[in-house]
Amino acid sequence: MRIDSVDKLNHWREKCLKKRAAQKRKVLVCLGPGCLASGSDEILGELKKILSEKKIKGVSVESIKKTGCHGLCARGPLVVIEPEGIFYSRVKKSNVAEIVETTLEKGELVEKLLYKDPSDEQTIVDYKKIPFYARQQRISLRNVGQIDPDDIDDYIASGGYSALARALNGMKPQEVIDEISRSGLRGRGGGGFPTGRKWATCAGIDSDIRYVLCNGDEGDPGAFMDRCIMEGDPHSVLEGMIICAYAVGSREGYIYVREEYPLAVVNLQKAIDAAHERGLLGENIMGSGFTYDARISRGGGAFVCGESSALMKSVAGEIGEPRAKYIRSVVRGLHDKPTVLNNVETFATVPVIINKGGDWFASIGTETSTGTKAFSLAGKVCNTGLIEVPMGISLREIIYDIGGGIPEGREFKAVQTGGPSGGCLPADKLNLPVDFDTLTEAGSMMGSGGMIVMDNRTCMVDVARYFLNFLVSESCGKCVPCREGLYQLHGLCVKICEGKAVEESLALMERLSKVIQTASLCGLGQSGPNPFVSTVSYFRDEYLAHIRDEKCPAGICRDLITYTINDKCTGCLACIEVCPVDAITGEKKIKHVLDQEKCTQCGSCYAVCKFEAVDIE
Amino acid sequence: MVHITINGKVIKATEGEMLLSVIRRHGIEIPALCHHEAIEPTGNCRLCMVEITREEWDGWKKHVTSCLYPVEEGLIVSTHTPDVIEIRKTILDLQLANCPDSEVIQKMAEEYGIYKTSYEVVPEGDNCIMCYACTRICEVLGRSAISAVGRGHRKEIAPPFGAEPPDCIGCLACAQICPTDVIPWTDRDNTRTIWDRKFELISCKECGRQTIAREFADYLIEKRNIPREYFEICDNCKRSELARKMGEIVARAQEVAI
Amino acid sequence: MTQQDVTRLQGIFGRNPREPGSLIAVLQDIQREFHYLPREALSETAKALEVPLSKVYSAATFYSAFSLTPRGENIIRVCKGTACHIKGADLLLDQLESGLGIKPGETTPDLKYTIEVVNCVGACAMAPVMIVNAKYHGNVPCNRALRLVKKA
Amino acid sequence: MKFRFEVNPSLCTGCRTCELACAFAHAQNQKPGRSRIYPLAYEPDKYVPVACLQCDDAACVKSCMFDALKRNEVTGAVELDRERCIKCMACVAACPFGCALLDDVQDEIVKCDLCGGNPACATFCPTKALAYKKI
Repeated sequence: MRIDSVDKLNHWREKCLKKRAAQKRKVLVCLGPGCLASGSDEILGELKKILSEKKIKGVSVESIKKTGCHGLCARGPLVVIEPEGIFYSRVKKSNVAEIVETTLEKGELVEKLLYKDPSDEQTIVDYKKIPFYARQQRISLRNVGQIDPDDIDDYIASGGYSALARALNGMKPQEVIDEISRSGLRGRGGGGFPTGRKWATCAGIDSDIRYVLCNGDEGDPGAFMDRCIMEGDPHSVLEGMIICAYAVGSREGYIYVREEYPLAVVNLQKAIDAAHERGLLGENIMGSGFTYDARISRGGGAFVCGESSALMKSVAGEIGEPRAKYIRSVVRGLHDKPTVLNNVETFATVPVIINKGGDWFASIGTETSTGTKAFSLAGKVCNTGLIEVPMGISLREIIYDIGGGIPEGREFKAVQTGGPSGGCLPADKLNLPVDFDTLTEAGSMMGSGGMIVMDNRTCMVDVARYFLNFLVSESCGKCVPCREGLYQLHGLCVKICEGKAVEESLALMERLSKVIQTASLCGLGQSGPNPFVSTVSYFRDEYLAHIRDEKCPAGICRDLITYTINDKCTGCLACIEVCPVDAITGEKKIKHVLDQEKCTQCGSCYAVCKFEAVDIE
Repeated sequence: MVHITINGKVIKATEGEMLLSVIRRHGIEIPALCHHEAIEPTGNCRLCMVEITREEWDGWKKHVTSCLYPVEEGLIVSTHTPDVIEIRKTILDLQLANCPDSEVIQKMAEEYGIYKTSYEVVPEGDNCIMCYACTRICEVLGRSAISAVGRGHRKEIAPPFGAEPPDCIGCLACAQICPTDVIPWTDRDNTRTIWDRKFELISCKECGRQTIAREFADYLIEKRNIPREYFEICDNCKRSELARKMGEIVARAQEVAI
Repeated sequence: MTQQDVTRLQGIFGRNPREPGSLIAVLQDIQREFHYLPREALSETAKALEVPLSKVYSAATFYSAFSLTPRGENIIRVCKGTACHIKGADLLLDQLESGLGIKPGETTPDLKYTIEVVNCVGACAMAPVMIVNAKYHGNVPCNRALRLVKKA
Repeated sequence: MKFRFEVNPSLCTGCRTCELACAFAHAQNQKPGRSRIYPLAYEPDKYVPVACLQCDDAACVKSCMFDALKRNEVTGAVELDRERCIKCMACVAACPFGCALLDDVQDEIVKCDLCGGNPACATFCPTKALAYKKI
């Protein structure tokens, strides 16, 4: 069915909604990255098998909906039953038959799979009432975890492509740009550049060709929002891109997806094909006479390709080495033509702004950081998962109210935001409002939205070493401050972790960091020292403990710690089995012995011991 | 024509020119390792960084590589501020750790008061400073026989698969342009060896002296439509030949006169 | 290269526009079909797309998705994203390295296993994460790492 | 082109003044440079001054892959831009008259540049075997 007018889109939506209403219940199975890693594909298979064999009134195989990330990955695999919103967590394959019988057939609840609030042991049935969800406001993630990403009609039924219809019919390109400018939307990829201004610049340049590109190279380790959007709601990205193309006068573009996200490529391609078939992408979109086409460009596994000029080189088939951007890529971008490059979340937000208005969006969040922002919450926090919150919310609310605090009753130590370009913020910054400018002022940055919580079993020197190591191998290797500077900074950091550094090293590292920040060619180098700079300013004592006392307070740096087995050892053999260097010997039910000569301090024994019989010193 | 201020002096420059050439033309010395007029600037070495500002920037400044920054009306440039010197010093310090044996780097570092690197010397380093001059000149030549290989700190300049480069024509442009003289080559008898590949050198038909690589000549003959015979004799013998021919003309003229 | 390989290669060239801009896409297709980039395939790519061989080689070594050596039947990818790092990804690697006798990036001599380290696979909520072939495993305790591999 | 460099070999006495004049005209660091003009004997005691003929379709210009050799439209000379030259020796090999050559003392390519429009050799040639004339 080709949709060649706004009326047709509305009719088609009505039809899709009717078809949807025919199903009494919907069973949503989350196939987001988290749930998939917990085996949700097996749940889906089992559910399909059982429902195809069974006859239940108002429920069939058609009732199963495989969705993208629902959010609360920590409790995965998740199965949600609509319209009630019954939230079943940690579902096993063996539970599926019970869910079908009890809930789908009898309309009763499977108590043991329901969410229990850790604070008061209260059972919560409807996921919307779980604090993790209740505190969120979803705009860019509006459909993620709710719709079937492979079904364009599911997107249309949820109001999809109505913003595009609105823009193409009755809005001039400039009006679209004005609406985006009014919304105050800033780029969600990390830089926070005003989206409206970027579009206006591109539209204002005299050129026969303009490109609209989507940056799906979510390279920051610890971030997976864009992955979830591309996998779980690919049409929202496409719709945003088409609206942008209409606003700036572009006829073609690319979605650059990183190599590590094969499912995102598959789902986006399906979305592109489906949109083509419906007449929502390609020639004469919705009969308006406007033409825009988008293709997928797959990355090759290089973090630096998240940088705009490197990304454009990669799209053009070259190696991703950034160029100096004294002329910005919005002026001279892909194939030297004016190019708008926005990230996935930014584009996914655009349709909502067009539908609800820039003023509405600007009323959410803070004055300079409007709207909401998606974050991936990971690390040492109870409710790891995907969230979206209004800008200006405090770190504390995110980590404690939504995230449920630190597991095993440990102490919060730091939160890392902004990936390798960001920094680590300590406990006394927990009340800071989360917005672009505040985080930058505090020595970190918003970044694309990865938020990794660290507890007292995380060594901050080790974290700096980790990021520097990452950057040394991910630097493109073109300019000296980044290639040689980060290499030396990393080397000095390793020395600290090994207890072989002198105190003067810190001053040298700080001086070097400053030069790397000012003299590097692209953003990777310019922000490369940030993880070191922020940790050394907030956790200097920890650095000094490594240097002066040759101690790692968190018990992580292998050269500065020793493991010993204490009398709590029950002789269970677990550590012997796991020790990669066979340093532990002993027999069943007899206290094991650790040979310090052989021990490499990897900590595997500590990780597997269930009796707290391994001590770290 | 645009007007810029360099170190307090107003200077006229042509639109499209890069800052570095204007600065150097006015006798101000700025170090640079990856810059060469025959190749496009890329900004690898970062030594030519200068500080720029504008009246309307209200005190805000930024650091840019002058080799890549086009002149703009009203630009205010400072070439030797403490920050700029700190950048150059640090970069030379880093380069000295990277290639402690390079005389070029040693000399440049000494000019900035660095005699020994503050950093750990990079193990297994050579004198390559990754300026890409060699790969860029090879590309200008239209061959691209060598390229940057790998990524990050392990990046190196090498021919494909580290083997004899099939597209090399033995012209030596890479070795000649290399600022730290790190590309090894030899000419022995009538054989040139570079990147482990051997090339036949043309021997002068008259005196036997070696000139350029046969493949290089073939490339020029084909690309630039130069007669093949021009390359068969060395420049010495060609001059003698010209003298002989001119002598013949003189002799003939004298005969006629007599 | 066998005749069959040449045919596969021609198929890849046929699917992509024959222009320098297709370089990365072609290399990705070769990597997917052959599980590595054979030397002859790179030479053929250079000819087919009219790109200097050095640039093909440069791209093949710049992007970490490409491998110039044959990889194992089973690819084990250990995520070393930030969340995985602080939740003990190194322990998984210790187990795999000692259990299989190879380091990340290497392949066992019998070509059965290859260990790869990935910067982040975007499943941070389930850290530490390990992918055996296409199957994701979340919250992997170190003493389960080898068992998951042997099960593949 | 408004001027032409003319050589009348029959007037040459082999006094080598031109060579000296050229070397001094191209002095570097107060040291005489390598001469770009070479009085050569074609028979014992019989000399001709050999110098660049500034050919119209110059092989040296064509052979330079880096655009280091360009014609000065005013003087008519093919001039070498030292900043662009990388000493690949293509011009030396290509010139049919051997009039571009490597100065191995200064390590640079040298060729006649007509002294920017006032060739010293012609000025000092006592017999007017060399002349720079308006056309």
